[in-house]
Amino acid sequence: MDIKVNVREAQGDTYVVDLNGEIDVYTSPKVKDAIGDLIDKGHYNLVINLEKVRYIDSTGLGVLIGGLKRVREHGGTVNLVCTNPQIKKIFDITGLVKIFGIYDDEDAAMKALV
Amino acid sequence: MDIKVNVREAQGDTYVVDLNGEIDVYTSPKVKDAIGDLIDKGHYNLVINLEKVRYIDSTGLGVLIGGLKRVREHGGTVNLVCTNPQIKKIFDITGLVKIFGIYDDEDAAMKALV
Amino acid sequence: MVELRIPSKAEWVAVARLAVAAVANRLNFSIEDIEDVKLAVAEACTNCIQHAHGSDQIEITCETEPEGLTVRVRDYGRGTRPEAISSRRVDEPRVGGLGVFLIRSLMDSVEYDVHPERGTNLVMIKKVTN
Amino acid sequence: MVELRIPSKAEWVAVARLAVAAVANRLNFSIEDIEDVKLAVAEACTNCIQHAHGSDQIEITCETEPEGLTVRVRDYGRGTRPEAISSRRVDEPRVGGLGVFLIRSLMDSVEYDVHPERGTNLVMIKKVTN
Ligand SMILES: Nc1ncnc2c1ncn2[C@@H]1O[C@H](COP(=O)(O)OP(=O)(O)O)[C@@H](O)[C@H]1O
Ligand SMILES: Nc1ncnc2c1ncn2[C@@H]1O[C@H](COP(=O)(O)OP(=O)(O)O)[C@@H](O)[C@H]1O
Repeated sequence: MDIKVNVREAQGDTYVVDLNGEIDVYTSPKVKDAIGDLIDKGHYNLVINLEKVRYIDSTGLGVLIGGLKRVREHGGTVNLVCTNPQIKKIFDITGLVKIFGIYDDEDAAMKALV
Repeated sequence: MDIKVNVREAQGDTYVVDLNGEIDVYTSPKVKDAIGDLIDKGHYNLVINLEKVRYIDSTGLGVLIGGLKRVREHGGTVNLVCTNPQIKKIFDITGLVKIFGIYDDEDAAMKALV
Repeated sequence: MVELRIPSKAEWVAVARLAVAAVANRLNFSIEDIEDVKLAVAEACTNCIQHAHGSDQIEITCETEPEGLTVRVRDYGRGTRPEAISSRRVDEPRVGGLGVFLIRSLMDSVEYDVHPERGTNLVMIKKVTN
Repeated sequence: MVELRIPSKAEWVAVARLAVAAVANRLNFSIEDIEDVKLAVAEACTNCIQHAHGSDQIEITCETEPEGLTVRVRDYGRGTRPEAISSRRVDEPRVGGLGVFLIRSLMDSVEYDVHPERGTNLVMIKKVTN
């Protein structure tokens, strides 16, 4: 019912946001703040790792889309790591697969950034 | 919210009942039937393995006590395998630790039977 | 029938979706179906919180039958125009507007009864497939 | 306040205990405390089902405050004599009679309002310790 957010620097000027838990209308502001902070500090190439996310709703998707919009304005991008079939299905249904790069592991998401 | 019950023969004339899930007012009849069947068939030395039980309420405890009463009438006994701290606490609070042999693994519960 | 009433606040949506998932668990649904129901209920509650101004509670009722689960989500806030309850897929990154779309995609039957003063009453059905 | 109404049937007790656990999760409880609340609610509902004859529903309400959670469980069935709501430890293997004892052991405050015709109203409180 809660979300844990962990931000870490990776190679190059990329940052990884690890999310663990459930992203819904109650927890998504925390995710939004973490991503917003990174962008405010000038980091526009992000990997958001959803491997440990068990649940995401439209407010969570909205936060991801909002982040992508902002980094794109600076020529950056957001790649996602996602393996949970139910969450993959949600990206599929909503057509967000066409907008996000979605990868099975962090390495692949990272390589696709640079 | 459900319970899986598996009965298997072990060494000697002992039987092991593996329980997996939650034992409450809805699921305990299934457990009661499995134990009752064994006793009806003349098996009075039982190990009930609660390692994979995440939850038990007083109806579940009642089924275990009922089984113990019945096998004792035939000189048998019921030993429990239990590692979950919350469930151990329930046996503690209710004083059932004094009535059941409660063991950390199946081997110990088995050895204590014979 | 199982009835649940929660305050119209973000922190209680998880209670609604977990309770409805527990109800759904008593039917012959797959895990995927239960996840669908959970998300649809959460989207409906989120909309009550974000759009139904003046309503301080959300009512969720579940009716179970062997063939499926009917979930009703209603608020007593200011409702919207029926046209607003449309749904869209995402072709460009735009924030918002996915909730009703997801509800319609995940449930087998979705009926909105939208009223400007009496609030919004959503009835949705998930059928047991196997 | 979160309110839940379930049919007075064994299959719905799990919905009540999961919903109340989800409510408790919003307070600063330990996992052990949440398990205590879950079991107490389940025992209360089980007693409504097994003893409150003539009641077809159970009402569960949760009130949260930073200091703790108040859960009320009530039925509208035939109640019992107050003396029946006693509690005992087990010294010999006897089936039954553990429910009320567990409720009293696991919760910080337990009040039964027992009425032969109007049914039983149980108010119990779990305090946040840390
Ligand atoms: N319970 C409700 N009360 C009032 N308006 C609602 C309700 N549910 C949905 N709506 C309307 O439907 C629109 C579409 O909702 P949705 O698809 O979830 O996207 P979003 O919430 O991001 O706008 C909302 O903007 C709102 O106008
Ligand atoms: N909701 C209720 N309605 C009527 N009687 C009740 C209710 N709750 C408890 N009781 C009474 O309290 C007694 C003790 O309950 P409990 O400790 O759970 O043991 P058991 O249910 O095994 O008898 C019951 O036998 C019953 O007489």
